[in-house]
Amino acid sequence: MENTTAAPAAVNPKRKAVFGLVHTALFAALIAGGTFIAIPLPFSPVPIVLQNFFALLSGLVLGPFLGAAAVALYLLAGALGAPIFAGAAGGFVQFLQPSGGFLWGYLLGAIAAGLITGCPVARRNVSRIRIAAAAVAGLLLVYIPGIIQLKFVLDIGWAGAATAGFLPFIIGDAVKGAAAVLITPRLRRIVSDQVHG
Amino acid sequence: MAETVFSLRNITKIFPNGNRALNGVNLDIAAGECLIIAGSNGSGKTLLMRILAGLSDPTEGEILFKNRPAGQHTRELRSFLGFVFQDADAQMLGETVAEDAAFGPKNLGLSAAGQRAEDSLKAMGLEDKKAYSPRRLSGGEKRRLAVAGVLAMGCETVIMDEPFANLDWPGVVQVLEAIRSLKEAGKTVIILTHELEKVLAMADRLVILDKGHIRGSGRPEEVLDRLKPEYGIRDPRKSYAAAGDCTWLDR
Amino acid sequence: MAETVFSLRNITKIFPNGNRALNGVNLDIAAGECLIIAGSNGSGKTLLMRILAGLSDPTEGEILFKNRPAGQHTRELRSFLGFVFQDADAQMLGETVAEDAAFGPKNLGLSAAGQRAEDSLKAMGLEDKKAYSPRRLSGGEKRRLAVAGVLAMGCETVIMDEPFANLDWPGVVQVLEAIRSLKEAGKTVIILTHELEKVLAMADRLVILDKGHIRGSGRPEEVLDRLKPEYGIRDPRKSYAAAGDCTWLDR
Amino acid sequence: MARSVIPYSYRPGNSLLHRLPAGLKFLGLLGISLATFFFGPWALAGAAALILAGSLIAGIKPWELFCGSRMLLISAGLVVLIRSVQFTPLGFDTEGCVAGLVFAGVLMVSFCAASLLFSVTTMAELRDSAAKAEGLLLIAAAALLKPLKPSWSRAVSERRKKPVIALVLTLMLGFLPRFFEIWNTSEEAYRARGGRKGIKQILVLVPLVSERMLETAGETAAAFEARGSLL
Ligand SMILES: Nc1ncnc2c1ncn2[C@@H]1O[C@H](COP(=O)(O)OP(=O)(O)OP(=O)(O)O)[C@@H](O)[C@H]1O
Ligand SMILES: Nc1ncnc2c1ncn2[C@@H]1O[C@H](COP(=O)(O)OP(=O)(O)OP(=O)(O)O)[C@@H](O)[C@H]1O
Ligand SMILES: O=C(O)CCCC[C@@H]1SC[C@@H]2NC(=O)N[C@@H]21
Ligand SMILES: [Mg+2]
Ligand SMILES: [Mg+2]
Repeated sequence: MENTTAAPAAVNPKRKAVFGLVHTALFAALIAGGTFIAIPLPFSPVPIVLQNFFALLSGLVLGPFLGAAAVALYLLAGALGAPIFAGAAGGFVQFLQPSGGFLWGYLLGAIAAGLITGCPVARRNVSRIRIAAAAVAGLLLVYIPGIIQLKFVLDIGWAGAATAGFLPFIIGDAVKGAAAVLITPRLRRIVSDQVHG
Repeated sequence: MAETVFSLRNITKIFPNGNRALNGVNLDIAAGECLIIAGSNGSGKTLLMRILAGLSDPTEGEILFKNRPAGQHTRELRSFLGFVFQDADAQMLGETVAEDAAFGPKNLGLSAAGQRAEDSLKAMGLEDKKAYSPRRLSGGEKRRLAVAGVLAMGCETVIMDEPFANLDWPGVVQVLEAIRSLKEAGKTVIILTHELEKVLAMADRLVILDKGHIRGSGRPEEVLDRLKPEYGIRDPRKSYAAAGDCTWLDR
Repeated sequence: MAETVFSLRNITKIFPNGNRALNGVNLDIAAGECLIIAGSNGSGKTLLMRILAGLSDPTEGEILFKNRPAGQHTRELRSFLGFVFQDADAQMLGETVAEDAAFGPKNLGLSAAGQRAEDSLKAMGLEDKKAYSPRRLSGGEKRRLAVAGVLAMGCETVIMDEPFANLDWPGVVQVLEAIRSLKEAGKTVIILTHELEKVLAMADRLVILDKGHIRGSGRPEEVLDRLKPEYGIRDPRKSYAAAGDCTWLDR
Repeated sequence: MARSVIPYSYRPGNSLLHRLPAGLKFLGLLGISLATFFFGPWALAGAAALILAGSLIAGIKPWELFCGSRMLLISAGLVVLIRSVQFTPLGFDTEGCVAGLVFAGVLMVSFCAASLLFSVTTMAELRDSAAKAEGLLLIAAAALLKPLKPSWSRAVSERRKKPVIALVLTLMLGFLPRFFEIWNTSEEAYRARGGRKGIKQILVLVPLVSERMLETAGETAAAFEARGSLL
């Protein structure tokens, strides 16, 4: 492991802006790439996806602003028709689907995770515990809009919404969270190095 | 004496892990000169040029472009300086070879960007591959495209990082021709390479980097006369055998 | 005559865009031989070796490994054949240099994987960079790591695609030493390169590829005697000047 | 196995479809995804026919549009299977099966439509179209703001010079095929050094590919800068 002394303080503002654009685009692309793995469940309109993993990673690695920007960009591209929502679906009508609330949830999750870990340029090293806390918060917040929309679109009770929209994903999300915690420090270091030049 | 276009003052780069990759490097580059920078793997050649081009920031020191801090005129700097990256893959931006070669001139707002791209692709022997995706090219073809994409920009100064790697002999000759015509047009050329025997005849000056220090700078013959083994450079005037190994020439 | 380990029969590769990159190539590789494959950029060298290694499928033709179709025993093939990629970046798998070098031997379940990795890193002069991330290395250091990672696997056959690109002279000597000790251990070595002058003395056989056809195969001197300009190869016995351009040696 | 076609990658050509304005093609994609969603099987059949015709015009073998969709095919198959099986009591659910098939159809059609779009449109073209659209939106916004907040209006109309959204959007779409390429080359490297298929492969490749993508992004930023873009 590379031991770290203080990173140089000055950051070239132009470089920061350029990398802001590129990193946002990159993480949006990673979230989109996750579309290739979507496992449907027999009893729920919500599939198991890889996208909440990458959305979480956006927040953990890029911090609240760019993390949110990456998710927003992903949502925009999907709304415009690129087939990048779960199971290669596309178009803004996906926001009206039963599972559409989770799309807003990605945004919320990324912001929450990013607020806890902070911007990688200012804070190059963040403790594992903090990252783990951020991951848990980021994963859970996805469900708030997700379950609310599920309940009202399907017109079912809260218990039903939780059964269809929360319980089946606990184990999978735990694995994704663990993986995210493992690779976040490495990726944050790269982002910070790149922006510092 | 020709005008100094770039001036590197006391450039030091210390990475977060404590690695001092450059140690107080001073280097002036004169308009119209052909400069070769050599030195062992990891000596800091690429890093120094990235700093010169504003792609990386030094920990200490400053870069003057036409006697003013380089940060002050980025747009002018961009159209003035072309950089052939060591990793050709990293440089490809277009979806087709033709588009990639036209990328630079288009961005700089040059007229006839397509024609410029076409000419430089021809100069690098890629005219048959114009419709290919750059990612489908062979290693040497990628290098050719990297060179062509920068030649098309018509910059006053061109940096080439390992331009001969992966090239076949006709490719080497094409790069040498390109360097020759840049020189004839009075442009500044900086070449980073390990293959001195191929290009040293073109050079006005040879600079040796070693562990982030400049160990020699001057007329090629003079610098070569003071070569030390730790610089990792084979004197191209000596046979391969004399340089310490059994290769074709001593068998 | 030594046993034939690999046999390529009538290999043809046609890409979806109609490009016939290989045209009925036949090639037998004998155990213990040191073979150099040369040819111009885009002639199909890398592609042919990718097909040999099972990383790409030929449109037509078959690959025999120890006289049986190669597909039948991929597992054995993997531990038998090491491949140094032309693009060193594409080959890095570990988080640190040490981990990367140990990746191959660990996967093959070799004993003392760490020790093997260490030895081969040392042979390639990377012992100081063990704790680095491979992505932080310079171009030549990446190449060294790519070679070290394959040497550590201790394969019976090693393919090296442009092993000298970006290497400084000590690095070239280290690769040559590695090739020499592979040969002494009776292993098969296949080298794809444009830099014949560096390595031809090691070769038992030289094969020339041109536009996907084999144009010559045999003892190096004989093949070189029948060289045509379109093969894109400079005869290393001739000076640079004689090969058609002004470089150091004719100035 | 190394694939010769990479999902979402551009296929050079000069067909009618290649030459059509990028914005128009993107609208077509939007139309297809909406139509298949709202109008069910008939729209689906129409869209499929359209895509088939398009691929033939573009000189792309129709089945190549499916490249990279293995995961998707599996998940579509699963949907059909799950919808067709009645659990209590166990039996075959014809209605569910049809609904499942339609759903799978929507998935495949929208995938192929996008696949076709990316095969015949370069990111540079898409960027120019998106920049135009962004410019128009900004002009409209500026006009709306003018009576209310003239200073904001001017600021909004200034932004037209740097169409940031168009730029990041196309950057993102451009990174998509890189993702698959890097996954492929990493998988090759993994296998060439004795790696086996299975969970370990995923564990090695996911962080590796994320890291390589990030490095690629850094290199792309440097290349953009060095070649006069993003000024
Ligand atoms: N982020 C980093 N942290 C620590 N060291 C680094 C980092 N990035 C690069 N280096 C080191 O800086 C040194 C200089 O690298 P550079 O690429 O300039 O070498 P080079 O002279 O171009 O070598 P080559 O001939 O191999 O291309 C290398 O030893 C490299 O390992
Ligand atoms: N998917 C593809 N479609 C069409 N042509 C391709 C594709 N992939 C590779 N090629 C072509 O196949 C040819 C053979 O490439 P290969 O990499 O084997 O060349 P090489 O002999 O190794 O060249 P170099 O010396 O430059 O490394 C090249 O001309 C390349 O453009
Ligand atoms: O693209 C969509 O339509 C949204 C799918 C949402 C799936 C949710 S995200 C949180 C939870 N974990 C999963 O693996 N799937 C669900
Ligand atoms: Mg270098
Ligand atoms: Mg090759």
